[in-house]
Amino acid sequence: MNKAMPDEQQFRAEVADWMERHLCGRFAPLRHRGGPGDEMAYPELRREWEAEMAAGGWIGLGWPQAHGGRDLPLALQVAFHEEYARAGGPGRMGHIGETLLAPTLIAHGTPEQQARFLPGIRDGRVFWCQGYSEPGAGSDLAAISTRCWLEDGEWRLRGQKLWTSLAHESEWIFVLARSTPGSVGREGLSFLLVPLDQPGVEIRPIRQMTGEAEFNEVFFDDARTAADCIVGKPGDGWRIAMALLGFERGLSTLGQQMHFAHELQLLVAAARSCGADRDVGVRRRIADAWIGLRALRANALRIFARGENATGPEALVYKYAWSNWHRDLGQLAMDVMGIAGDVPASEDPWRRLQQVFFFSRADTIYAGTNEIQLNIIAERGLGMPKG
Amino acid sequence: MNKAMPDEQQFRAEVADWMERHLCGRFAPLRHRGGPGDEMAYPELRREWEAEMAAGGWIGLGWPQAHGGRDLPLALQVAFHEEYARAGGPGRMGHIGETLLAPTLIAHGTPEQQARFLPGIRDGRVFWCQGYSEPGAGSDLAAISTRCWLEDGEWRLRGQKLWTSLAHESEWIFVLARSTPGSVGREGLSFLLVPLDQPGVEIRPIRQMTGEAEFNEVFFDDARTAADCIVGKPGDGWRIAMALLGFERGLSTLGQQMHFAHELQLLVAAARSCGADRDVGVRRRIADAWIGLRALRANALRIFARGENATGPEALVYKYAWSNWHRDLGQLAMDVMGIAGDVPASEDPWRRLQQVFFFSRADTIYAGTNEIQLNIIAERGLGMPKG
Amino acid sequence: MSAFAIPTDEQRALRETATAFLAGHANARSGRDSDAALWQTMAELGWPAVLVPEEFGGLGLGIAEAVVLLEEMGRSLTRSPFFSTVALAQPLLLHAATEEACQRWLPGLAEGSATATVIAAAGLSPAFRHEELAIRACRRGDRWELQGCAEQVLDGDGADMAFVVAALEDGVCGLFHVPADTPGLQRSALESWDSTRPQGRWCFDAVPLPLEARIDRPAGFVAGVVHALQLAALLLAAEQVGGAARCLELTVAYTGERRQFGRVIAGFQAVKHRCAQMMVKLETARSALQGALAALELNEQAVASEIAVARVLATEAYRFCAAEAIQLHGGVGFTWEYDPQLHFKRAQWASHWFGDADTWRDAVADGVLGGVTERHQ
Amino acid sequence: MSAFAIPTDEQRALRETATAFLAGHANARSGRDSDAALWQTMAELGWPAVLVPEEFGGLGLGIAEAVVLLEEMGRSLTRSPFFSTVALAQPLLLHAATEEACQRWLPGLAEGSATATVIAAAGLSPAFRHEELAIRACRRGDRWELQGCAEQVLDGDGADMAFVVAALEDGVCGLFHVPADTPGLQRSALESWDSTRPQGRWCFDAVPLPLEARIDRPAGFVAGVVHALQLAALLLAAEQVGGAARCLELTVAYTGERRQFGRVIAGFQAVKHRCAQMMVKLETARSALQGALAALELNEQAVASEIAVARVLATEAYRFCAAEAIQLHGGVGFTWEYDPQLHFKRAQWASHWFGDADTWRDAVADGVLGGVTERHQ
Repeated sequence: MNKAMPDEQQFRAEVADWMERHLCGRFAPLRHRGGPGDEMAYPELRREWEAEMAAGGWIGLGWPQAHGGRDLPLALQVAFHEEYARAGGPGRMGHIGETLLAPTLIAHGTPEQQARFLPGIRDGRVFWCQGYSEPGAGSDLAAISTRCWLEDGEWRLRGQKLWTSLAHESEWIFVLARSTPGSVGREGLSFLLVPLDQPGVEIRPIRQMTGEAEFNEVFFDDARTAADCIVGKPGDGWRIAMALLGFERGLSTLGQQMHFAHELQLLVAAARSCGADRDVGVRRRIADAWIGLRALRANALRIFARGENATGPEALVYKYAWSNWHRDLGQLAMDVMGIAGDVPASEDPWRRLQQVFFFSRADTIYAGTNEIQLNIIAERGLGMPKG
Repeated sequence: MNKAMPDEQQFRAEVADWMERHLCGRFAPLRHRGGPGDEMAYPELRREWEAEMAAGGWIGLGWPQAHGGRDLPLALQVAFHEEYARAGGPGRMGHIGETLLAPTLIAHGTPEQQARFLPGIRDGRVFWCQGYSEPGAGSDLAAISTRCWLEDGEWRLRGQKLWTSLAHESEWIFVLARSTPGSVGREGLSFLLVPLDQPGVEIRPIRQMTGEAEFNEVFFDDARTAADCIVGKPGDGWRIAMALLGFERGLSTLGQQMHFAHELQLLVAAARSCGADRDVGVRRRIADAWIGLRALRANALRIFARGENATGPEALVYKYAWSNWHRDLGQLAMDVMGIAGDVPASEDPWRRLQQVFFFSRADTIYAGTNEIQLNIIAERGLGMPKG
Repeated sequence: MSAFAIPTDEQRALRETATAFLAGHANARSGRDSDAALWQTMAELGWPAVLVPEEFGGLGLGIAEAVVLLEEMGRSLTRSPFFSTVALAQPLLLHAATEEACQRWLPGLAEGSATATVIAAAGLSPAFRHEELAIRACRRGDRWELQGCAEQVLDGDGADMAFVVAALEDGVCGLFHVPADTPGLQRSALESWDSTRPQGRWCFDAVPLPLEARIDRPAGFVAGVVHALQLAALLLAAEQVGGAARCLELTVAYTGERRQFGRVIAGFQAVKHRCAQMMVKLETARSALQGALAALELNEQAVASEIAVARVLATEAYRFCAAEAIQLHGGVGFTWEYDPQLHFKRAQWASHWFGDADTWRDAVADGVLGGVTERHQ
Repeated sequence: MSAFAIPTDEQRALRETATAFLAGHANARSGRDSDAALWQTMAELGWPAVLVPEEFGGLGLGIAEAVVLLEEMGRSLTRSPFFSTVALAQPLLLHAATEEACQRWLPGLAEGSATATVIAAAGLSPAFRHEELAIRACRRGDRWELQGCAEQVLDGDGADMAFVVAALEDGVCGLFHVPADTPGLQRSALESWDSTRPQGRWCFDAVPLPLEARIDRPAGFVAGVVHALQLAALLLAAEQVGGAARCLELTVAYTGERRQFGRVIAGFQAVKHRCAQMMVKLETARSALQGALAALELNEQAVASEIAVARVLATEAYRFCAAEAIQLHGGVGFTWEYDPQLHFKRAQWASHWFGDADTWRDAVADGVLGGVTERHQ
């Protein structure tokens, strides 16, 4: 933060201008595509878009300059996400590598790991996915049973990971696995970096309710990775994984809200086109959706105003609030469409709104179900008894 | 059931006719008064009304003829309650004695107890109240700590009962108290009959949110009752108490629904008089209230169709359904009244609707809170794990 | 106190047969070939004949029997022309067609040798208005000519015939029998989110029909159509109740096995309370359904409003139970392999066909409060 | 990204003072005598002066400071003319009265030597229509004559003066200063369910006022009235948020002590989840309140819609939290001795003064969708 910062308005204009000049031509079909629930859209073109982004200098905005980043303050990173979304920027194929793994490596990786892995991420060439959940370890992450062990100077893995999005588009996966045999809970776990293209790894798509397969199961059957592909020491896995989850929060929040605002605009358009905008009940529900979105925005601004190192009650409630808002939006959209919504649509607004209806059912489940969120709010936010 | 039963329609006409000829003149002010939330209304006149009812032969309809009852089948008892409510029959001062204690004495009392206590109840002269809940034993009834012991040939009691409605209007109370020192839970309890007019008993009204005091605390400070004023044996208390709660269910259900229907009519009248009946949102909420009430009725008819000795899922959900319906009705009524509802009203529809708004808050608390009801439904209805 | 019917022994037996039979023929995920075979077996069991009077070749049982069957089909996610043929086309014939047409078409529909659907206003709401009818019919000399496009016809790609409520030039409407193979009719299948509800488009561009294709009953035709669509709505409520019941069963079973934090999740109070609330909504809807049936059998005046009660509560129960089934199944609830998503799609479909909840509420409000609720301003 | 203000040190100090002071002066249950003393002390603390510019004898602090005070008054169930004087009458003067009137009346209201209320349409909704104004004014030679009855005037039995938005004969409206001791004015107290919101009736039967009693600003008067009522609504939202926060605190504390089935009931997941949902609604409303404040300070165009957001969510949060506080307190929550019932009554009162939630929703819908929502058909 010791160099002159570009003025935020100027920076925003710069992002908007770049987006307008690059998200066009062959990239035009990507506008507003590829977000959650739409990740099957144009995978090849989106890989190329990542390289385009990298060439524009838009990857690693918050990384230290020593690691090839731009060391921008939080406000400008947020501004980038917001302008990116406002311009209809597509879902980011590289976001797990850029926003989760990279900060983890910068904080906890060895200089060799940083030198080896960060450039591929920053250049939009190498994609990562995340191996945390398991069939028996969803909400209860500490119940992980995937095992790993050192053998002949290599790590070997055996087990199964679940809900791994983008696995079929990624080169690497980071995996939380049990390195101390017989350990339970948070002890004895390690955080490994594993290449996906090897005989010991099998990726099977999980078909979701829309018929598409955005998530995968990843099976490790004596899969291998190099001895130095561990972040931290054996047994540090839980601590590393929790630090990583910490990086997840907040930054892309306002960008997500721009997507929500876009969806709400689509809903208004749909209501107008079918005349539902004249139904008093629909009008009030749309008003409630608009009100809820403004409140989400105010909530996010409260989080940012508090600064990077403080966590207030508004941060604690945010996931529950946005996921339920989004789920309600999906139901409202479907109610507005009426019987026309029964038939899969290929064009917006109908296409996207149908996707929101179905996919938003996952919003209240992944990254902490509603039930887990309420537990956390009660225990951490209100100091109520555990268990 | 071995004698010829009067035809139901004829019986209903008979009730309606009697009500029309008796609930008039000096009793006219009692119409639609004295129900839950309104029990402070006209206590003296309602005592006289009980005697009037008794003279008409309307108390003890379901009791065996040997005990002075009429041994009517369930369908006719239900018909009576429905017609009574339809005619605006006042809240029954004697209902705890007639519908709770009397069946208990008939099933579990000694011939002496039956001879001593039943006539006063049947004649509408002697009124009873119920001493179950305690400050530390509300939802968890088995945590009762009021103690009783035999001393000098009498039972003595020490402790405190709570939420005792009509205590200030009653002559007797039946009490669940711990007769085995050191016992816990359901063991070691006894079921005693205790006169209220004695130095060892103090009744203190509990002021409720409306400012009125419909419930009481009853303090026993070495209170006394005769050695033979115990139902069942010492230690049988829990079993007797549970049997009594069993008598509570169902019978007055359709009568209660007639009261609800009356309240809904008042609500419609209020909506019309202030023009809220032209608001689409209010219309739909009133429609939902009407729909909910019809469903409650259908639910009750399902219960009765199943017969006296069977309990189906519809009986299990009924308390939760009606209490939440009624609470919603109160809120709707208040929303319909708008700012006019802020000022205590002395005339219907406003008076009664305000009472419903406030008092219905107790509906989801007494006789098993919402939370207890949902536990019961999950555990008994769905076989889910306890605790 | 109107008497609530205890199920007869026959009805109990019918339910047991249906449960066992349909459980062995769940076809929501499989292809269409099996559907024809399923329909064939249903026909052998006599199911398409339950509602048809004996004089028209049916069994002449009551609507209670149809409710039993549809509840079970809702529970087992059955895909079948049963609903369109038995719950929709047959009542329309019985209440709105000529005696002659009943004689001609009901026996085949009752024995299952043919299937049928109905075309009227989109979504088949009983509260439809004349100008919403999808098809218009004109008299051209010695024939009728049909014009217009019905976009989403229930079972429209499979039904052997449709009974079309068409607008006539003089502002009234009529009923037409249209075989699926009528020359000039353009018929195409549509994809559906709810694959158990196949839909198809029926397009008429001056399609000629013989004079005898018009079969509306001379007196009380529109009232008959409305009543038939109300009955279909009631029977749809039965399906919804069956589906909601199944969602609850699945959820209780799954949460009773799934372990998190060292115990089955059915032991968590939040999970228990949610299941209990599902049960409250389910049993309330079931009571309402029986209430509507009782009203129908007593021929009570306010049948329409009792159907409204059943429909509003069944819609709410099914939507709630299907959504909660997904939520309480967690991640797998969202996948293709587990059934909650199939119920979720069906609950969504059912929520706005045959009149959505607000349409029914508005009808109730008009009855209770007077006036006419203008949904659109 | 509009900057969200972190509380200044002064605001923090103000909140601490207010919390400590008001906690020692809870007066929701006590008689009216103490209210005057409380107001006197508030005046000594300078509170009535927060919103008034220095030129009119005030402190010239921002609306954020008023929000702090009202949140704390909401939390502690304070009964005081503060709301009607500071949140209602002062903004009305500042936005709708002449400079001269501000000079004349604001200093006294700022120093607390007088209290005031406002009379306009019943309930003081910012969406009022001209014909809903309770009082009419006619010019009679060298005086004004006021006619009409305002049924429920906030603090109407105690305020020293009212500022009356009255309908004039020519269809426009004007603002009148009416001292409580005006000859001919008939004033009476009304009982209120929410005893912290005393109300009174002001009846005018051809009551004469001098010409200078009319004090409306010549330009933009109606817009000024609407804006002032919107500000009052925002400040009411602050009270609601404070009240909701208190309900949650009380409930967490009570359930942390109350034991059932051998454990504190705060340990039951159903209780925890309900409290967590209270917190979600509370924090969402609090965010919305801060959003509206930020919009106001940036002078953003859409202030009215941001106030709508705050009001709708604060209304929902307070109603929900007060109702749940009663439910989770169990039997005692229903009694006079515990505070949940006081909050419940206040939440009900606040839900429909200054525009109920549907009124605000309709305004938002009109902005988002265009058209005008006709609430009444």
